Amino acid sequence: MSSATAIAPNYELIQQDGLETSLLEVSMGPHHPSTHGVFRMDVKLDGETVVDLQPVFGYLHRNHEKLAENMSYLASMPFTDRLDYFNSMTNNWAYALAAEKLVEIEVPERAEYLRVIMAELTRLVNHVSLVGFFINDLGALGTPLLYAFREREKILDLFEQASGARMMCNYFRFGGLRNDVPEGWLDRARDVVDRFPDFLDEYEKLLCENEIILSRTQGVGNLSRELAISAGITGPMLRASGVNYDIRKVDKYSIYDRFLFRVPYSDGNVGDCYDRFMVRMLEMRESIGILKQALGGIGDGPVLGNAPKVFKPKPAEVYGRVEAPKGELGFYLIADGTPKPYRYRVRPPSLINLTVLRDMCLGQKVADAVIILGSIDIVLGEVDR
Amino acid sequence: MTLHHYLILAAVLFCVGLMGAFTRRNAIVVLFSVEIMLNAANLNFIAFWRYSENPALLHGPLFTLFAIAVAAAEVAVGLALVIAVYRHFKTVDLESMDTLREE
Amino acid sequence: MSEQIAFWMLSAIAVLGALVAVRKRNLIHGVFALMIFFAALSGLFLLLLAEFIAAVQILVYIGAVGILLLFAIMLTERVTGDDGRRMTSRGWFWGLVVAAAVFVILLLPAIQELPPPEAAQAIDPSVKELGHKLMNPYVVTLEVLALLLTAALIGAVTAAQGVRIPKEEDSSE
Amino acid sequence: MSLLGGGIFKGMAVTLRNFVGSYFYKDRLTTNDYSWRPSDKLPQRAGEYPKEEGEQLRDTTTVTNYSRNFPMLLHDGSEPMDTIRCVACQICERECPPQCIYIEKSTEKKENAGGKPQFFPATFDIDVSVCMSCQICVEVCPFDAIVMNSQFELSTPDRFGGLLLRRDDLLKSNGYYHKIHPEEATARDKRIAEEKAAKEAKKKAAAEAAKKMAEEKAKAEAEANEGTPDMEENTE
Amino acid sequence: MSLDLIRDILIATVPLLVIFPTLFAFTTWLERKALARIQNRVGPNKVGVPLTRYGGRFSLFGLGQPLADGIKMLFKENIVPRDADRLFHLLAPILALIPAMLVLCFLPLEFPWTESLLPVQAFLLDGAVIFFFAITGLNTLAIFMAGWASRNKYSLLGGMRAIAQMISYEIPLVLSAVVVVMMVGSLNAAEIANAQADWNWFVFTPWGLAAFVIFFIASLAEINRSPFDLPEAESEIIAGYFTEYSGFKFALFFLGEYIAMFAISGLAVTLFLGGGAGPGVAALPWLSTVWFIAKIFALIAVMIWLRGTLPRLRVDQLMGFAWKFLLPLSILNIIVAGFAWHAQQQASGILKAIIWVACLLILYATAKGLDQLNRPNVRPREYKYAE
Repeated sequence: MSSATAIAPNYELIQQDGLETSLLEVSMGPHHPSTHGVFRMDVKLDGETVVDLQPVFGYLHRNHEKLAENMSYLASMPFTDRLDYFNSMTNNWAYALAAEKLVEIEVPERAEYLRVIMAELTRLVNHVSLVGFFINDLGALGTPLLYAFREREKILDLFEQASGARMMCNYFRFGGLRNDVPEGWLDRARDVVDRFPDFLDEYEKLLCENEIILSRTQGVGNLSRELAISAGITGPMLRASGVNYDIRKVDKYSIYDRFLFRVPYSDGNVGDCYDRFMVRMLEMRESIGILKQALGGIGDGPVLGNAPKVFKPKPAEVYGRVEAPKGELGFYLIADGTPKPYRYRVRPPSLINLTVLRDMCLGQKVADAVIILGSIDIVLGEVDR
Repeated sequence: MTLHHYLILAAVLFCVGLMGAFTRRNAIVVLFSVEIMLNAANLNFIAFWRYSENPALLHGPLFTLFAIAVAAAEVAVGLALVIAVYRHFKTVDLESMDTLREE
Repeated sequence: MSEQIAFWMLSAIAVLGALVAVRKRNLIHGVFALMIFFAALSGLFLLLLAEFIAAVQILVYIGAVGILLLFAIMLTERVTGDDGRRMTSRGWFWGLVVAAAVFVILLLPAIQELPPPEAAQAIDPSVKELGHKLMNPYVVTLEVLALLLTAALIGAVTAAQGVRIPKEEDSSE
Repeated sequence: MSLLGGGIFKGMAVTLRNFVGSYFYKDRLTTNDYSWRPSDKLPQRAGEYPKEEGEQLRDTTTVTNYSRNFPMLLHDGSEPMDTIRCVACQICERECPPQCIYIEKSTEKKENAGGKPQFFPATFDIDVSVCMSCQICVEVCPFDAIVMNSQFELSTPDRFGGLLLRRDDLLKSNGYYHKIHPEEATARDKRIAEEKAAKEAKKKAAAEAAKKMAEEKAKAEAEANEGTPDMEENTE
Repeated sequence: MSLDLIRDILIATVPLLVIFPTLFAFTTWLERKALARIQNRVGPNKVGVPLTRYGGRFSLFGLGQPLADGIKMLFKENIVPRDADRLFHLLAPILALIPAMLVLCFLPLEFPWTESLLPVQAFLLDGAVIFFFAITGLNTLAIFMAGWASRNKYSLLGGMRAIAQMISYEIPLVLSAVVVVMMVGSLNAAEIANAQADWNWFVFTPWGLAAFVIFFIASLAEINRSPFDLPEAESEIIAGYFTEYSGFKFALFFLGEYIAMFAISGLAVTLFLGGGAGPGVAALPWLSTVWFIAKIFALIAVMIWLRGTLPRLRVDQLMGFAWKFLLPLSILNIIVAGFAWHAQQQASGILKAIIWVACLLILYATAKGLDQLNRPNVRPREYKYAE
């Protein structure tokens, strides 16, 4: 990559300087406080500057895809929760979308509304805690993270009330949702959503003008528009690099065409950690807008269409994708006429966004490598699968 | 305590430094030794001042102060030289720096 | 009495520290021994009522020189020094002889009969007085010293940097 | 031209507000005291945590209603094995994602609560150390025989045997189910009753239409309850 | 040695060795509690006196927590890495504690029981302030020792960071203290404190305020507190130089860090906040000790507050901040103080006020300008929206 070649001659100069500054090879991880799971970065340091970085992962590999190929379509639904365990709802949705394409099931309207509500709540959960983790990586003592968790808890309570579990929701079914939300849930959700902007105001006041955060994040981990596109980056990270691309707008899947919302993206001059951080902050505001519209427009009706629990689809290939909070999450299924998929493939946004880590980190300080990793927003459950 | 005690102590320290400077090959250790010798001299200055007839003149501390400042400068330059030498010879072994010697 | 105990302890520490500093193969250990020597010397200065010098001794020698030496060692040597190379120089024996000779010469006056030492006067030195002295008779010396330090700084940077191909971003660390 | 360090002061104002607010607003101090004291009884189910005096736990009833822990087998009467709903069709065993269910079908039939002779599980084991509480087994069960329990205090010194729940550990009465998941249980019972009524109405209509058909139908039903029903037929 | 002297030394030093570790225990509790409240948590609230586990009634807001922690630390296994330099690994925490304890002697803290022993009070040394700075600098060595002896890359990185940071920040620290020394004309801590009686605290002068701010920031860096806690940056280098420390050695480091916190806050109080001056001191002399410690705790509270709010700087920004911002500012402050102090000696009333305002403006404008110079392009950005 371009930055790699840019750093190499520089590094040679350091050597020519005469002092035998040997490179310090540091293995950051798999048990490092800020690698967000069992992830390892083999970093070569010249002083504090990263001259080489090799991401090593696979410590959390659980054979997700092969497992799914050996069980019925429905049975792998709970396993999708475990991909990106922060966002089980959107994982469910992407898989449900793919399977619904396969067997052509209609989803009732109330279920569509609830799906949108759940997905946007998930986006709030993910972004708010990502920002918290990110600031934690910057060295804050957990204060923003704990504020984020305080709000996240309210949303997780909603999830628990609806699905029975806080994180492994396993809530979506082919053709709708597993069960309707309990009585009064929508009011509680409205309450949470109405109060969320107050929290966001506070959060922005705490973070967005802080001089230390500004100078730590700006100009760090630049990702150019071209590299972002050619590396297949998706989600907020792509938009932070200045590309206006949101699957909710592109595919207009489900009922996203009914809602008015805007997609924030940067002007693409730098695409640094600050952009990635701010794009997520702004996206939360838009999610609240969607949530308000959805919670206002939801009607009564069944939440589960007349769909079979267990089925034998006709041989076909489908790809279902959603705009997960981390990027494009897609499920690619090949059916061969048996109750089990012939091929089951996940397009994990975390993994694909992670591929540019090295390019972003080279030449930066070791502290920057940590926050760049944080700004990519990975979940190892999804990277390793 | 008398002046003699301090003078003898300073002499011992000076000779320890001298021994280090003469017997070690490592340039940095030689620098250590020079520092030890300088400090022994400083001790002498202070001791002489303390036991002088007119300590209020503060000659001893003033001279020591200047000596310490010069020593600090000396260490900085000395270490810079050591590093320059190291860059050139890839060693700080004084005996291998013999390119000026006639073969 | 307490002064004597302090003197003997401090001098023992100083001599031991100096010996370890010049004889230790592991240079990092050597530097720390050297710092112990400096600290003991600072204690001796305090014993001689030169407070300010004692403070400066700690500040300059331990705080600055010691750290500089540490950095220099980290930059140059394999610090453990367990490489089995000869530690001493070729002429170590003659060096030892010369050192011993110098020691004897230095002690000669003491071996001969010296006039009995005078007792120390009671003094009350103040830092203020020292400062006044620096400003009044010794101001030129002070200025020259300042110049010397600046020159040494520049010289040290130049010497340590060597010939350097300019880079875009020069990391100072 | 902003104030030097203004962003930091703003942030400090926010933290100060939170610091003070945590003493006055419940909204800012969301911590629940779940701590267990030696004098307390062991909690039997979610929501039974001891409370600090004057401190309200968050509303756990709805949470309990939908909470799912590990599966249990339902029976309708007082004598568990006489009224067990499970007919050992083994659909849940096949659908279970982590495959933690092990069923052995009985060799002879026995009358169930409805008075019909049915097979029953001779062995029904759930390894709760493997179970991931996904509730798939509940959803695929055509006989409403397996539902989610909410008891979670299953700690045991024996990590292999103690975590393998046998059939008799799993059997719980419908009344217990009503106690832990009142809404869900009521809905389920209502649905079962409706289905039963619809079936009977259908049966009656069929009986009125043709007596011969009825005989055949009974035969077919017996067949369906026999062996393992085919998957695509099992649409709920 | 006369027994009297031993007794005097014991009376003068032992209280320091008892009071400050006790305050340390209290401070750890305070910090955990305050941080918890800042983060909307409850903090330690179970361990009471005497170590009641499930207390409720006797838990006393968890005041027994430090004691419990201490006991835990004491009984934990002492792990030394196989390749570590065992001697240095052992010595480093001790060396970290000693200078921190030692500098406490230079604080003008007068305890009632030491009034008769003035000759052994170290703060009456003529160069007490410079001794303070000299001995604080020793901490660097301990940290380097720990980092080097652990034979761990993270430790080494932490040690190197610590050295670079502490040396750099010592300069603005000392230079900002110079302003006060200039005004008092003495390096004697007691004299400096006495010069500030009757609310003539130096922090109430423009140059004193600027010097205090610089001093406080630099002292945060000196004692590795957030936002300058790079040597122990958890998210980057695990725990920095004490990655390989456990049990009691770790506790010693911890103790040393907090004692250093007291010491440097105490110096700030001495230099800028009037030492023991405060209402009621004239009537009740022992109140000065109370005021002194109260002021220390006020500073520590601010440190905790900052720790709960701020993320940390990057290593190059940290160095840049010291050399390109604090250093020029503190030098300018010395110049401003020199001129303005002399000018306002003669002036009175309005002219004095004008001089003060002018000083403040000059200092603020310089700070602002330096900030602009150092980070020209750092500012919030605008974002586009796609419909």
